[in-house]
Amino acid sequence: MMHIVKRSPYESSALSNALNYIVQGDIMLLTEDGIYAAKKGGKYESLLKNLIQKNAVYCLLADIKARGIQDGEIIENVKIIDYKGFVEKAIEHNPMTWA
Amino acid sequence: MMHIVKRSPYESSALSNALNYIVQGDIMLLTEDGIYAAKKGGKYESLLKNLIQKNAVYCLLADIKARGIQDGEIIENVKIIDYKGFVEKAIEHNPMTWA
Amino acid sequence: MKFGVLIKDGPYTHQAMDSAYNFILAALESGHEIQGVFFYNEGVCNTCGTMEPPRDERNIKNLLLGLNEKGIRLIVCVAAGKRRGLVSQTVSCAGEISGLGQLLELCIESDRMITF
Amino acid sequence: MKFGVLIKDGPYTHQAMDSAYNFILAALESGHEIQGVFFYNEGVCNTCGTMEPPRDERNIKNLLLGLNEKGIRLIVCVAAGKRRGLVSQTVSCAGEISGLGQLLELCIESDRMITF
Amino acid sequence: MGEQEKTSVMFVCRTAPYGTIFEQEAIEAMVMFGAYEQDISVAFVDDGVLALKKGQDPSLLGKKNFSMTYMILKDDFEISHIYVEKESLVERGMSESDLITEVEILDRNALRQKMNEMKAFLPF
Amino acid sequence: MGEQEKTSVMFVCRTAPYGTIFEQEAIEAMVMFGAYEQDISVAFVDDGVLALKKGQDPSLLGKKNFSMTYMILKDDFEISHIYVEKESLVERGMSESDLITEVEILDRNALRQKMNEMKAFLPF
Repeated sequence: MMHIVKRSPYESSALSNALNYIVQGDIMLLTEDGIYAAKKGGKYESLLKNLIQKNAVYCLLADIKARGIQDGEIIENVKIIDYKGFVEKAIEHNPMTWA
Repeated sequence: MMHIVKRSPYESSALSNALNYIVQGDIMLLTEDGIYAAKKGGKYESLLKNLIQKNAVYCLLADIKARGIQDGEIIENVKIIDYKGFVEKAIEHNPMTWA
Repeated sequence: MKFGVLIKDGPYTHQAMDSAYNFILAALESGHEIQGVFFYNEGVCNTCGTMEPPRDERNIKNLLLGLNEKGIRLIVCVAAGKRRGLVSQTVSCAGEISGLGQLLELCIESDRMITF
Repeated sequence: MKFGVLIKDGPYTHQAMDSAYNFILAALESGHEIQGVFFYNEGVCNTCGTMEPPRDERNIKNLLLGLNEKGIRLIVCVAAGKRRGLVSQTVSCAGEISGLGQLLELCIESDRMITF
Repeated sequence: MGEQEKTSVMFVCRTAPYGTIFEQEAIEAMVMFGAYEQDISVAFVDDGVLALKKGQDPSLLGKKNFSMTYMILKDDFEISHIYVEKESLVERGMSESDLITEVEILDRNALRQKMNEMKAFLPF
Repeated sequence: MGEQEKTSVMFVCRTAPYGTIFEQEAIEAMVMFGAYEQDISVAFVDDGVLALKKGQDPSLLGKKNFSMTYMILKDDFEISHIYVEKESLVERGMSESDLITEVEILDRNALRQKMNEMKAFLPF
């Protein structure tokens, strides 16, 4: 499964709800306001770092650029992809949107 | 001030954001999905009990009835009011909606 | 006491319009005035004139017509409305299209502003 | 690969329609098919034919017309639409009003369903 | 559908009732899907479990009580499974006896396993 | 307005930019309010502080960069005060140098004090 999180982790429980359902082999896509979870120095940094030990985490380029987040501000090993990458991941993994 | 919380505390940060701004003399109104914060046995019970030590907390009758919550399931000392009570409280205290 | 009301969410999807409606009725019953209701953000969609909800459900268009008949001004933000297709030919006859300045005037003229 | 797309949020207020649009363009560019786009909940409001956003902003009505010109079916749920005033006289010519069964058919006929 | 394989679709119901319309419009979809003889499951997780609470009475809000329809989903509309996530119930101080209809209560791991069998998710 | 007392209104900006339109439509209101010679404050708290981040470029989303307007709010549109809550910045790993314009950074207690002076709140 691909777990899609598009709400800010500071505002919504979507990220923590998605984490309840992520298992080995699953991936997570952070998009829209969900990308703030992947920002260095933020409240969710250690949580994301733990997640990356077990699951691949992707972040949508258009969304981080829109919000003024530079590539260097994204937590290491979170992979930055464009919409074509998003499409590829949605083929490889069945998507479920946690909002 | 009257701090109005209308989103579920399980889903939204509205309750915890409102708590950052409540001071002595302020009141809190739980309405719409915000009423779940006042349910006995739920995750927010001890948080609400602490809050009630210092601030009056109100819960809208129409919203608890809609959701099948009985009066007895509401945490002690949370006051249940109707829309007329809501209007009165909005006169006594300047309302701010935290969504 | 004069209340000003701001509505930010759309009809049916969120409870905001229903909560505001019940608040307004209670305020009127208690002898207070509603200086005006301003519809902003997705709230403008509450004033759509072509709603046809199922018959066994509340009809938000009719609820707003009822408020308007009581003399309450229902002000639809022109800019937020145009974005979402709420323009003179689609807004319910209860709604009055106007500018954002009306929101500030509501803040000035009301004793209390409340947001739903 | 055939994608089915479900859109639940309204235009401009949330990013859902924009994200879906960019996803759809990327899928087409990569040689995939879009079996259909189903508009439900507040998502039906994306198909409003009377939108007039500011000139310096994207026009979601035109974006949907563009998708429709590429042959993509844009299906507006009749029940969710009627509630919110999206009916035959207000839906953009890009949108096709139909029933909820079409959402299930989209699940059946698509290789992948994705919700925005 | 005869010999054709059925399509497995799971509604993932995650929101509280009445504050938003999502659970009501989800159930309207479930009812329509019943006629198509596919394999439709409904999973209540997170705030979605609150939609199943007994004793709902939204008349003071001027709203319709749609929760009665949950009781006839399986028999009248051929929904294959109604799953409820145990952890979400516990977190909200609820138990099986609070629920308006009979359901299959599963823990997260078990529900996650069911998800592997699904072709499509419809989150509400 | 001459001798009349000014009305104090505070925009309380609490949402991130681009995922929703709230901050953009809030700024459209701020700009219109400037002409009325009242006492308008803007407070950024919670995710609202993210709207002030430097370097926004929503062109890949096909959206307009509305953040530039924050820079001219005080001078061109006579907004009295732009407050930013310190704790919300810290929680998001941000500091004053991340912000697109000069603001008054206050802690929660100080910002709460300012709220006592307001006649009306407009939350976005």
